[in-house]
Amino acid sequence: MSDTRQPLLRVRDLTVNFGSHRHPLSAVAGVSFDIYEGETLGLVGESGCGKSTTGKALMRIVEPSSGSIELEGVEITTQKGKALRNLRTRMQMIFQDPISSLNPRRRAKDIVAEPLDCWKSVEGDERTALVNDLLSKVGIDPIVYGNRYARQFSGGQCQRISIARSLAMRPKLLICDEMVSALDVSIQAQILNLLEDLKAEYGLTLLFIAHDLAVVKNVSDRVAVMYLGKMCEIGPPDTLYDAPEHPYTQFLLGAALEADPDSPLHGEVLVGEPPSPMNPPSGCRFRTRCPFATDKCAAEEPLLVEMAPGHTVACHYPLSLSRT
Amino acid sequence: MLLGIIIVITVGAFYLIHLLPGDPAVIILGTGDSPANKARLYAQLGLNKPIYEQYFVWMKNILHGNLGTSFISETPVWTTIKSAIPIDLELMVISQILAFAAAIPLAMRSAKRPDGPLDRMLSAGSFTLLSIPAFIAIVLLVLFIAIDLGVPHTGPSSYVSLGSDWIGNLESLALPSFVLAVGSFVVYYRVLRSDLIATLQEEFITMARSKGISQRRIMWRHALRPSSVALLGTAGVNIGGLLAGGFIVQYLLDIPGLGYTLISAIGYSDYLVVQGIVLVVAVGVILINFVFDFIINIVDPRISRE
Amino acid sequence: MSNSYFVNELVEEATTQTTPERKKRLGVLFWICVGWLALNVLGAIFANVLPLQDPLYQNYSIINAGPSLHHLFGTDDLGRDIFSRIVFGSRVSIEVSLGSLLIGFGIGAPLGMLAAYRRGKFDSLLTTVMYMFLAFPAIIATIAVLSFWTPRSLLKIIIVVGIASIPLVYRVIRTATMNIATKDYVIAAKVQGATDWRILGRELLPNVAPIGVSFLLIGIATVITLEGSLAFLGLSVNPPTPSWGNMINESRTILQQNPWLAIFPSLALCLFLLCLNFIGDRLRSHFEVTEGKL
Amino acid sequence: MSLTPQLLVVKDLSTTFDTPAGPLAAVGGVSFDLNQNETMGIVGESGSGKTVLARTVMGLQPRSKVTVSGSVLLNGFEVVGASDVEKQKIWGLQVAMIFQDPMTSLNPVMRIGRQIDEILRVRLGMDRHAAKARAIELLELVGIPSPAERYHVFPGQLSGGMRQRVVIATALAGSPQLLLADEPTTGLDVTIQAQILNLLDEIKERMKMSVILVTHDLGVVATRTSRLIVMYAGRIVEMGSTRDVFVNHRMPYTRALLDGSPKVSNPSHTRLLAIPGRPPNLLKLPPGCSFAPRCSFATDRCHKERPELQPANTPGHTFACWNPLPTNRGASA
Repeated sequence: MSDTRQPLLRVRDLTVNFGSHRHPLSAVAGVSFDIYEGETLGLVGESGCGKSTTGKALMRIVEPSSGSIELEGVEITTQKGKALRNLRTRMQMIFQDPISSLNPRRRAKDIVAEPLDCWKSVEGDERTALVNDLLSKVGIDPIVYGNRYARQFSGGQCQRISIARSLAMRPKLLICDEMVSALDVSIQAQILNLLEDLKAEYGLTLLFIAHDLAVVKNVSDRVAVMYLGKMCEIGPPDTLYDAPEHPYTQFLLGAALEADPDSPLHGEVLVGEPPSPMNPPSGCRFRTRCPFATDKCAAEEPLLVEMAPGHTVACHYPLSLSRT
Repeated sequence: MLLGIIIVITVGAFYLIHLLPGDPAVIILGTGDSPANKARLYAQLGLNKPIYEQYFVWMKNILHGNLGTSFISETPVWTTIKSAIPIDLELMVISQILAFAAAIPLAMRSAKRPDGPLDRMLSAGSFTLLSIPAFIAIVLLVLFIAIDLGVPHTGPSSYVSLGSDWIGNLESLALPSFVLAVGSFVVYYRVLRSDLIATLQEEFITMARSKGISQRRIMWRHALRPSSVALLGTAGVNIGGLLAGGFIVQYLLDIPGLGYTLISAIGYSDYLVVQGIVLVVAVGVILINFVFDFIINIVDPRISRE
Repeated sequence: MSNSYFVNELVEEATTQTTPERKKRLGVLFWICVGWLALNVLGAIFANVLPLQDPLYQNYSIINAGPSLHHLFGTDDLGRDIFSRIVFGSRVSIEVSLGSLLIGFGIGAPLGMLAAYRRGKFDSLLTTVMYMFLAFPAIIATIAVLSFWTPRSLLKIIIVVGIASIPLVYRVIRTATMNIATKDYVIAAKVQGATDWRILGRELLPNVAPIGVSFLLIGIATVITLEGSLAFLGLSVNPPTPSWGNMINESRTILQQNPWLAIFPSLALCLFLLCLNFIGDRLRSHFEVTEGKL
Repeated sequence: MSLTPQLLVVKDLSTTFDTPAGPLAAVGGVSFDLNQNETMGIVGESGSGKTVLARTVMGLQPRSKVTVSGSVLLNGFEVVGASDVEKQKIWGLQVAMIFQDPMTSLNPVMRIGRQIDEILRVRLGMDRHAAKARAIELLELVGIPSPAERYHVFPGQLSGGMRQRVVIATALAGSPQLLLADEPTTGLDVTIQAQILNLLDEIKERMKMSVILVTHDLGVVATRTSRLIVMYAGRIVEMGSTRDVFVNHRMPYTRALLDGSPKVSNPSHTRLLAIPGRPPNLLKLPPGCSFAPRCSFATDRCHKERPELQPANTPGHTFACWNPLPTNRGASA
């Protein structure tokens, strides 16, 4: 499945450091990936692994320290002022906390119209019609609910309004940052189905960031796994979930709980906790918790290597080699 | 930061006089204006030198404990101030002890049942007290208690120094301390009450309850400390304001503290005394704030970690 | 008591669903207080037109008189009508408080919002400077400046008090803005391509304003008290211009002969403050601003 | 102490909050029992009343603005109607609770050792040294490295997983017979969640406790509980052995919960079974089955009459539905 298509988004060696010069915190440490038009790339990892920071760096909500981000061949990291604001409308982002993503003192239809008003792209009746259409598309009745304030909606409804707002400027790329993790199971299913429908209708490309492995698998065409600011493994969901190459991916899958009383009580549980990003381990960042780690892992940082077409892994000792 | 503040204060106090229109010598000398005094002033402050040099001369004097000599009373300014400071300290300590002693238990009672009858009563009371400035409180108290009811030794001009008779001293300070304490109490009560109510809704309080610990212990051991950050911050700021509020109280009741001295100095246009008091009070307020910041850091380990 | 947050959560779940917006009521007392303040302000504005006696007219035939039909609140030691002096005196309190807070908010609030939104060097520099001034007790500075900046006038008082209030306003507004600037909806607005000015005006201002208004009310009460204190030190407007503080100060020496001269202005001042405090408190709970934030 | 094998007997328990908007029925007519050394799960979405139920069982609901009726017999002690002072006798020593958010359930300004040994000193009258030694033992038991040093740290200096271990240690300090765990792993990462759940299992066996595991995540209870309660709008809608509830469930809502969540074993882009609408307003519950407005099988009767729990084929398995799903469907899809 090696792709000859031009990627919609091309990220190379993206690095984000926080904190002062004396106490740097390496949140994202040289991450590279591509997203092709029309696909959904799932990005999983535990809290603090840098997946959200990656998403925010793509939008330049946090400033990348180095690296390159190209959207449709245009370099984003060097843009400024109006050009940057304009580029942001090509990409959009949906946040984790549905309630806090909407200004409580504004009305639903004004929130959806905000991007239109910022750019004065459509006005008057056309604007009203577009806003009403967007609200109905996400399942919010514009006549009944359009004039309500954001604070009067429940979490699921807020997330629907956020989606409507993000679609107003017809973006190419939608970054979903943990967009369903604050929602209840039954609402989560509604939103995920809605997202799939809208993706088809609007021809969207998605970067779906989440910690829930099952949710990510459900929506993704490819899945990327991050640990402590580094990319561990990228591959198609079926192979990655069935035959992971990186030990971390395997542990992550082993810890995921299935809603099935017959699922085997998982085998080995990963011990310890991730080290501090203020002081990351040398070489492979996972080596401190990895049962297979050797001296080589401490000395040399593993690079992403293609194991199979479209399946790359950053590990000196990929699991398929040890299996055989 | 602290150094910066001290520079701002000293520069502020020093240039106060130059910011104002008119000849500084005339302003400083005020009613003590005579050619001889003028010559002495020029010599003392080096008024003919450039302004920044004047500042360094003045700073050097201050660091040697020399705030100048008043041209009106002909006594060193520091001597005048030194005799007034203990009175202010005493007033402050007594009134703060009273205010905290009343505010903490009452705020706890209120927070136990917000909107309960006791809370409503205390809230209404605190509102009323909040709306009575110290100077009105004094006037009204003097009018109703001291005069009408004939309570002794609370009338004007009855200050007894601590050294001569400590009971008499406490009695003479009873009314001013009370007025200042009430002013502080209202503020402390309200801040602590609202923070306690918020703290009591925290999960860790439920956790403490689930351990089977008594209500009383939960209040004092679990709820008070995390609720007291805003209280201590307010107290730090309030004590600065208290010095000022204390001015009026002292002035009205003829208690020879800093406030009284300041106001009389303003009356005589004794600029050097005013400048000295401004400096001393400003430094005092900063030290108090500093101490309170320090206490807050100890009380709440979350703050120092940020 | 404890875990009642949890009940709130349930109620929120339940009420956000089908019930349309329930208006939070401010209560009758709130509107009585607003009415009283409005009456005071109107009185101050139209004092010249109202059928009041000249507040400066000295009628030596009735000095230190108690309340009567002719002199509702009695007369002072110079035979001036206390009622009319109170009405005219409110002008000083209102002018000083509004004027100085106009300066304080006009300079402090935009700076505070900008610093909190922009962050970076601009913020750290400005904040350091403001905090230095904040450490300098404002009341002492005010007293010191006013005592030597002669002749005193209303305008000078307004300028000095106004400048002294800038760092306070700055701090409150900056903290409030910072809490809001980190919310997702501000980031979301940025993502939509909104300009900084649009974000400041549309997203931040409406959410900072309630805290600003609450603080403004507290500020007015504080400045009115301050003016009264200055009057006691003879640092407010010069007599014979009436001000509440001046009147109470004048009453001090003749407290026994004429308690009315102390009681009525005190009452006027305290009632005014009470109404301000009450309105402030109601608005704070209405906007869910906690006292610690101010 | 008690001769009955049941540690906990709950009968017709209702909790109603008195809110400004009217009475809110958070828990309505719930009955169940729990055996010694058993782990039971309570699942439901937010607002289903599962957390209120857990707190009411312990008697931890707020004192004012709430009406509790029915009966909770905990080891022979009637919790409903007891005063706080009476309940304080069983709290911590017979029943303890673990809360959802380890970030907020520890006092941020108290050293963690103090929070653990408080119960030992105040309730069990241990002296300071003995209590400290026991607290360090407990910290070690819950898997905190270098416990003697950690005894002195503040909660803010620990990670979420470590804090939850401290919370567990605090709950264990009084050696309770019943542990109520309210969403104990919700805020934690998957690998840490697995560690904490394993720890709870281990401790339960070691200390011979019964555990009630309250969660919204069916994955958490699937392999770790023997019995399961499914709640919806404050009521039990299905109850039985975990296997029965997962495999032979009769209530459509249970199926919706199971099929609405994505599974790792499903292929990508599996269409989820999403039930429309949202949970009902607890302030004005519909007269019939609370789930009826969202249920595709609902009939007139469902909208008018509330179904009571009725037995299914397997003993101990009950469900509340007028139009139950057919039995013997084999493993659920």
